[in-house]
Amino acid sequence: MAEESKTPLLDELEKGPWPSFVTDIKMAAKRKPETMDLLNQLELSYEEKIGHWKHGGIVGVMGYGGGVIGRYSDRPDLFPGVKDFHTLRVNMPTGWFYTTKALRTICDIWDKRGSGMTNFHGSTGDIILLGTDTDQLQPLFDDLSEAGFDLGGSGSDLRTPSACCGPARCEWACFDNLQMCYDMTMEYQMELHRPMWPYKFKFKFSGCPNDCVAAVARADMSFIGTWRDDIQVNDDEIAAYAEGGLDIQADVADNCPTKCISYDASSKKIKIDNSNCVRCMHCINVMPKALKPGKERGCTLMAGAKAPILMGARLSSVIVPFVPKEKLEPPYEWFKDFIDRLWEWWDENGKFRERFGELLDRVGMRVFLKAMDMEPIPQMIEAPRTNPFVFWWPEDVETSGKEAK
Amino acid sequence: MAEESKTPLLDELEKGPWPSFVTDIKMAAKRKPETMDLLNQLELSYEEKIGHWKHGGIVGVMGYGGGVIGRYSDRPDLFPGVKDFHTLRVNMPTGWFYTTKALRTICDIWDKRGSGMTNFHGSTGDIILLGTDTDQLQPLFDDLSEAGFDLGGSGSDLRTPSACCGPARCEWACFDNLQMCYDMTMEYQMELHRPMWPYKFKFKFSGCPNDCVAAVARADMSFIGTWRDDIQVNDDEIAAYAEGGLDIQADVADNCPTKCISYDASSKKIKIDNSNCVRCMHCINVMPKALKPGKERGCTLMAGAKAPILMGARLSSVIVPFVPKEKLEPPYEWFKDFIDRLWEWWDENGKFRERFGELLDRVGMRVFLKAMDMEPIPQMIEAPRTNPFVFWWPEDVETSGKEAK
Amino acid sequence: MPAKTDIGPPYFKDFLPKVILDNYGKWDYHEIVKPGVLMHVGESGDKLWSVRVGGARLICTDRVREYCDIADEFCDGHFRFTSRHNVEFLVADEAKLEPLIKVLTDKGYPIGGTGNGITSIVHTQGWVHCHTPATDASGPVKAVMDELIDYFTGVKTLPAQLRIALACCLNMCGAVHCSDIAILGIHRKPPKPDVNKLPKVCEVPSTISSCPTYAIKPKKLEDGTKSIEINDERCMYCGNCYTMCPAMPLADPEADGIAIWVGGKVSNARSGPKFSKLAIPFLPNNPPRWPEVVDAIKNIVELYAADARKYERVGDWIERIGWETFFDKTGIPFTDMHIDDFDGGAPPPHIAFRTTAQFRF
Amino acid sequence: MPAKTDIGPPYFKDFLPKVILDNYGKWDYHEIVKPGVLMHVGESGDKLWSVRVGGARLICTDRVREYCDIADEFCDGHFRFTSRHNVEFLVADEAKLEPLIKVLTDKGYPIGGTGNGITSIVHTQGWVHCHTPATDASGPVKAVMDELIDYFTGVKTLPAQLRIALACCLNMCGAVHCSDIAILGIHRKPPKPDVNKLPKVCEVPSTISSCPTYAIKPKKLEDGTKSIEINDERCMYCGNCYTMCPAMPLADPEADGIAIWVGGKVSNARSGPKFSKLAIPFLPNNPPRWPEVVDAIKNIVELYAADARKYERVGDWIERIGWETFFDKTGIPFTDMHIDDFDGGAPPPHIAFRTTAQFRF
Ligand code: SRM
Ligand code: SRM
Ligand code: SRM
Ligand code: SRM
Ligand code: SF4
Ligand code: SF4
Ligand code: SF4
Ligand code: SF4
Ligand code: SF4
Ligand code: SF4
Ligand code: SF4
Ligand code: SF4
Repeated sequence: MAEESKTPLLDELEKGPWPSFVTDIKMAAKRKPETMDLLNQLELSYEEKIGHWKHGGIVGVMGYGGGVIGRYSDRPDLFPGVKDFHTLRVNMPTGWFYTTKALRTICDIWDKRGSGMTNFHGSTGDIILLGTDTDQLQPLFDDLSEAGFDLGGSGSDLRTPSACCGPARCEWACFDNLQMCYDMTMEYQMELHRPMWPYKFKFKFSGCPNDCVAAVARADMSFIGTWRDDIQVNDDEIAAYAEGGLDIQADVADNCPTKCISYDASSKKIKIDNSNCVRCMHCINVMPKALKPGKERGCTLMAGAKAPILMGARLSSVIVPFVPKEKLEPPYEWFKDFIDRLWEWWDENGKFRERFGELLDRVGMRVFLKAMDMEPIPQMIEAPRTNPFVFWWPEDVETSGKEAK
Repeated sequence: MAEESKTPLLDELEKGPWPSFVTDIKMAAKRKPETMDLLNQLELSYEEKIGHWKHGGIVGVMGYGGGVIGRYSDRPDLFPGVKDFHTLRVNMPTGWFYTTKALRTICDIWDKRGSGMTNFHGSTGDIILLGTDTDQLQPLFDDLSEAGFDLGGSGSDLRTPSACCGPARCEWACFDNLQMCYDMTMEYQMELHRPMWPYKFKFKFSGCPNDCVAAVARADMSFIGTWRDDIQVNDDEIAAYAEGGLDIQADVADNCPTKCISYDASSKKIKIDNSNCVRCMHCINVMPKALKPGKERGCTLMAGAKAPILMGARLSSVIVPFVPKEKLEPPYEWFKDFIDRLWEWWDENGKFRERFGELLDRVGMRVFLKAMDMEPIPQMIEAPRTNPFVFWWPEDVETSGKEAK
Repeated sequence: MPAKTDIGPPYFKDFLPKVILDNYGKWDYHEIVKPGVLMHVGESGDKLWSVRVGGARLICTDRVREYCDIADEFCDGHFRFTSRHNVEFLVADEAKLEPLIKVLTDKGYPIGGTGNGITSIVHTQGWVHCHTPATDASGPVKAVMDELIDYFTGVKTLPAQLRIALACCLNMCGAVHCSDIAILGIHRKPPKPDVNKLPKVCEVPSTISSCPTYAIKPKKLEDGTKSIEINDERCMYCGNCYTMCPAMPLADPEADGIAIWVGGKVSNARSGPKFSKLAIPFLPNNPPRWPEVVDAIKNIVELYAADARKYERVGDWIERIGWETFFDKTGIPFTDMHIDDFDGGAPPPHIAFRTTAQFRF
Repeated sequence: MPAKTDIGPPYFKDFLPKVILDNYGKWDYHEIVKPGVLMHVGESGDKLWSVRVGGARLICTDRVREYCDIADEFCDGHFRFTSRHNVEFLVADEAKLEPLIKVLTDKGYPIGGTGNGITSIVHTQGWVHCHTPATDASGPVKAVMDELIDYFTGVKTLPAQLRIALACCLNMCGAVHCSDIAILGIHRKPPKPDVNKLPKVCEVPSTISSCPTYAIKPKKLEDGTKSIEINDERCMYCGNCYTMCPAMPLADPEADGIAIWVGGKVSNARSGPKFSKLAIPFLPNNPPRWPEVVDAIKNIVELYAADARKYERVGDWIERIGWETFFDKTGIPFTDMHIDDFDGGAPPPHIAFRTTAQFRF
């Protein structure tokens, strides 16, 4: 008679066509028996509908203030294998491209030092090594470092920057977002590893307005590749799409948000009023062979996104409508100066656990722009204010409102 | 040599094609010399770019708490004619229809008792008798009352209700907004004349969604006439419009906000998907001979509009999507019960100088609906909440969220 | 004998002309016969012409009597005012229509305000009667209408109706918050409290709590009396403290002036009601004719006339072309003032509420 | 020997396959050859096939090694993960494409996630590792994907891409706030503070100030120690106090569960990025397969599939048909929970800020 499973509820999750994490935990547990307690404790949670982890304690590795999430079971009596079960965040290679060699190295180290369970990847983008003992943390880090890997962020620091595959695997990348993501990660190792700000700060780099790393929703500083000249049109390919059966009027022109595309069905030609194009990507997405972003490329800098705690979620909003791609290349002087000043302002003015966007809300764009010595421009707003409660700069009132910046 | 004008700046405003208030003040001053001081004081304001009226004191007529706005000159030395210069708000006839007889009576009384200057009308809708002495107030009121007129609202009371011309002069009135406005004015004379609430409360009645009294922007309780069945279509008149040169596709169908009109140019017929019509009025406005609101008529009750002080302006929002017109007729039982309960809730919960809409914001629709024993419906909102900060009713948590109202 | 109280207004039906009583609720359709002249046709076939005339709103009894004289001659003693303070002469007898128009024209009354143009400016008291204004009302209105009168009389037309309103302070009695173009009197300096007088004429705690931005702080005077002081940096000049307490005047000849707002609307036609948005943060008070204000409005109106599509209200037009294009085309400088930074002024929860009568059942 | 610090991640270019290095920044166009298979063509004419495979994200080292084995066989030892945690096998040699697909299929890996369908669910830790969850993460995700797998593999398609995300508490590590469909773990009861332990393990003032709705008040214990108490009515169960102080647990087996949100998006394609909005305020935690959650999502997806127009994301579709129609068609009851009444949660001033990359220069 086969032994009765101790995890009947979770076993249910091995059924069905989608790959099952339960199967993977069981696989890991075959070689690392302690890991079975992860499943056992989870089964208890499934029975009781409540988690069984205690509030994380402060654990870490020497010289770093972040990168490790402490975690302890609240039933070490039942699940000694996960008594302490800390997570390590390992900075992934930019764009999540790997060699099998590097990955096998990580797997070997992790099998030696931890549970054998991972997340590829965490939702910030790190490699998550899920669950190890307190005393394994330092040796684990040493091994990883030796293998050429380093920790990602946690706590009130710069979080691991991430980027869409960009120029590596996409024809629409408007700047080298992979290179910049890598270079900025290297440039700000100090900020990444040693929490010292009011709260966390995230960078995400998308190569174009399709925003395949969801930068606008998830990064305090969102880089969205874009262009400022005309969309590149290949007339022959347009005609080919039409002949191939694409309804260019309905599928492309009618879906343009500013209706700036006109299509002439007889000549099978399109005309784009580029001054009204808001670079939404739709037409390009539908006809990738015929249309391409313009040649004057760069990115839109947007800032302030975050999850809802405490006052509701924020999306990033436009700070600099266009940074030419030449400024997004080494030595990045413009950007480094910009972000250093931004961080300084945030650090000086932000309250404990106040994200950059929340500070912006609290003190107003006006104050931020003044501190940064930047000009307000209409691209920053959806629409001007509707309330009349304007705070005037006293000096503008003394001179004349008209000349007010 | 002609006497030099004492109001050279204001004289400039007698030039130009638009009727001039300066001319009218001078006309009044011919028969009421004190009124010239109104112009003289205004000239001083024009010179100095600052007003010369003091903060209003409390003046009034016996038995009433409102209807009079006290006003005193801050330069009685220079302008004794307007030393005290109070305004009377006289409740206009609903819809602003007059007989010349009644108007002449008012003019006569006002010439006897006041400055001879008026506003036809104040922006709430009252007849404004602009400027009289403190000791004229009571006799003035007595004369007006004798002539069949009464005061309008001021202070924390029900303000003078107003209505568009509705069924009197418009084919689109979806309920008898004039009659209801009049009846509610009569019903709530107590509330209109004796301030007793946290703040002011306004009723405005528009016969259809064109909202010609701007109820949605200016009334705590906005009545917007509407219908809930199908738009009435006269095919012959549609064809006539088409033959008359109207581009029904471009001018009508393409401007429909939900694109629920389809036009067949060959048969000159339109088809309306009424389930998607949001009753914006556009098609009816453009083709009044061919289209009419449906036959099942009534009004949408919206609430909460106000000017920006203190937290920004509010528009009214949907409270009851459809009140059939039968309920908007004497004896108005449903409405009276509804508004009495609403006022009671506001009165009990509103802070000093908190308008109804502001209270709604502060405590939440949820609390209001519960107090009123009303059901939440999606027509109340633009979109559901985006933040996860839901306040649950403990009883709903105890039973089950699914059955939660 | 004490006056009767609570008699309410006269019954409106007693004031309606016969043709209206006969066709009450039974109108069939209307036409704009020509600018300023509406013809309403009843199901009965009866016709009613309304001739709309612009006026100053701030008028004297003689003016009212003149209206009465005209109405007696042509309208059987009946006329009305509109919700925007125009006069409407109501004619049941077609024969009287043209003679009426002639008399009105001869007397210099502008006829118009119907259809896709500009009608009278809803406005307020200003320096004529109120105690809180940052500008005059009737003066700027007269100056603007002198300039735009062709859009009233129909000499020029617009893509859609364009409603202008003026309010002389942030209380916004002119309800300018939903106008195609709004003229708003604004203060730009904090109140200058008379700290010694204040405790005598006002309640200190309620003065303090009147401020939405907590700019007013308690302060003891030298003699120990409790008074207040103002944290100038937190003040956004709303004037609410002055409404509550006369010892907090904030009018200032140089700091006060006018802001211009655009893109609001009220009707549900096509798009729903929307708020006006800030276009020009400040223009100086320049009596008697406010040339900067007149020019600014003319500039916007003319651009709108040339650039908008048929049936596009100002706000719809701007939303289509984008605010950046609006600022670009008008040449209005974009400033940090345009960017909302008022916390409380942030659309409160009711942003989620449905503020149009547009919905599906 | 102490470890080297601050070495950063390996240089990404060292990990790129040759075809990518050769065509870096010089890709010309792409095609979706079939569901889950992308072909990118370089200006050089070089081609790169990417085969996308769904996974559990919570995987063991053996799984990773299996990926490596496959990549060694077909991809010259290179592969990648996507921003939504799928695996992409990168093939430069067309001859290896079908054999690769066969091996993957044989091993039971779902191939898909491209184009107008559903890709993997971005999600978080849940009961597997976090201390604040109101539900599990991997379990509901597995249950939902089992049901929706046909939309992943391309057996069924949708009008546009549909992104699902899950977060197990309001911290929203899954960033569900901008998803077509979001699954959110929620608490519904106030924390049950251990008032005696609290002063020992937490700072009382910072615990009090952690609450955005001021629901936490100071309270002296009988022995005079300063602790706290909770005003239950003001609590909306955000858990921020628990993040700050372990003595404030708020998990509760019966009160905790899942809310479903709809209509968010991230891309600028056609409409700008938008927030998800509340669709279903609460569904119970029903492990191991959360049938209520699975059904609710299936219901929405199927309705969307049938009713939306081509290229219409969920949010665009709902905006076109109206929220009233959405609730009507889905049969989801509309409740007072749907109506925003969170003050601080009201769109703050930045509602006025431009949150799309859509603008005119
Ligand atoms: C591991 C990860 C979830 C996952 O399963 O992938 C995660 C896990 C935690 N997050 Fe997160 N967050 C993770 C990505 C995110 C993201 C998404 C992103 O970065 O793109 C967000 C939303 C974006 C943002 O930053 O706003 C996110 C928003 C939060 C928040 C709310 C922050 C806010 O300002 O609203 C908290 C609360 C906090 O910081 O106290 C939080 C806190 C936490 C903590 C540390 C719990 C806590 O309160 O201490 C979680 C530890 C879980 C554990 O035991 O392992 N996590 N967290 C993600 C990091 C993995 C990685 O490094 O790759
Ligand atoms: C006379 C009138 C302006 C006019 O020239 O037409 C007027 C004049 C005053 N209004 Fe008003 N309001 C007038 C219609 C309005 C309207 C428009 C409407 O009712 O449709 C509004 C905007 C709608 C609304 O109610 O929000 C309006 C919003 C205010 C406010 C701001 C209220 C708010 O909640 O934001 C105040 C301030 C206050 O109540 O303290 C105010 C206060 C005042 C005071 C009483 C000044 C004060 O602070 O004490 C003004 C007296 C002026 C004077 O000396 O004569 N008035 N006031 C209007 C009344 C005439 C009438 O009865 O027909
Ligand atoms: C007389 C008056 C009602 C009253 O009881 O006094 C009135 C009368 C009519 N309105 Fe109005 N509206 C009147 C103020 C309004 C207002 C309120 C306001 O301006 O403060 C509005 C909302 C304004 C806004 O949206 O900002 C208003 C929005 C409309 C609309 C919607 C137009 C649009 O495209 O947005 C229509 C439909 C149309 O014109 O085609 C309309 C249509 C009409 C019709 C055609 C109704 C009818 O069938 O009789 C009337 C003649 C319109 C014309 O002037 O061309 N009426 N109308 C008001 C005249 C004001 C004036 O003297 O100029
Ligand atoms: C591989 C990946 C980037 C990466 O570095 O990992 C990627 C790759 C591509 N994306 Fe993406 N997107 C990826 C995440 C995203 C995300 C982020 C997310 O989902 O969290 C978004 C924003 C989602 C949103 O709006 O909520 C995203 C929005 C788009 C869009 C816009 C679609 C739309 O209509 O809104 C396109 C254009 C299209 O598909 O036509 C696009 C197009 C593309 C193209 C066609 C770009 C190209 O030319 O190579 C790639 C193949 C698309 C496909 O799967 O059909 N990609 N793409 C990500 C794959 C995730 C996955 O495993 O499923
Ligand atoms: S964001 Fe743009 S550049 Fe980056 S992968 Fe997506 S489509 Fe390509
Ligand atoms: S990118 Fe978008 S806005 Fe620009 S032309 Fe194409 S569809 Fe229109
Ligand atoms: S609101 Fe409607 S019913 Fe009233 S006058 Fe205007 S168009 Fe006619
Ligand atoms: S009333 Fe408006 S929404 Fe309804 S069919 Fe006419 S144009 Fe369309
Ligand atoms: S807007 Fe202000 S200044 Fe003008 S009348 Fe109203 S309260 Fe007085
Ligand atoms: S004007 Fe307004 S903001 Fe300034 S102190 Fe007075 S109440 Fe406060
Ligand atoms: S969403 Fe909440 S419960 Fe889930 S991992 Fe993040 S912090 Fe933990
Ligand atoms: S859960 Fe949130 S709202 Fe409730 S007491 Fe804690 S911090 Fe306050």
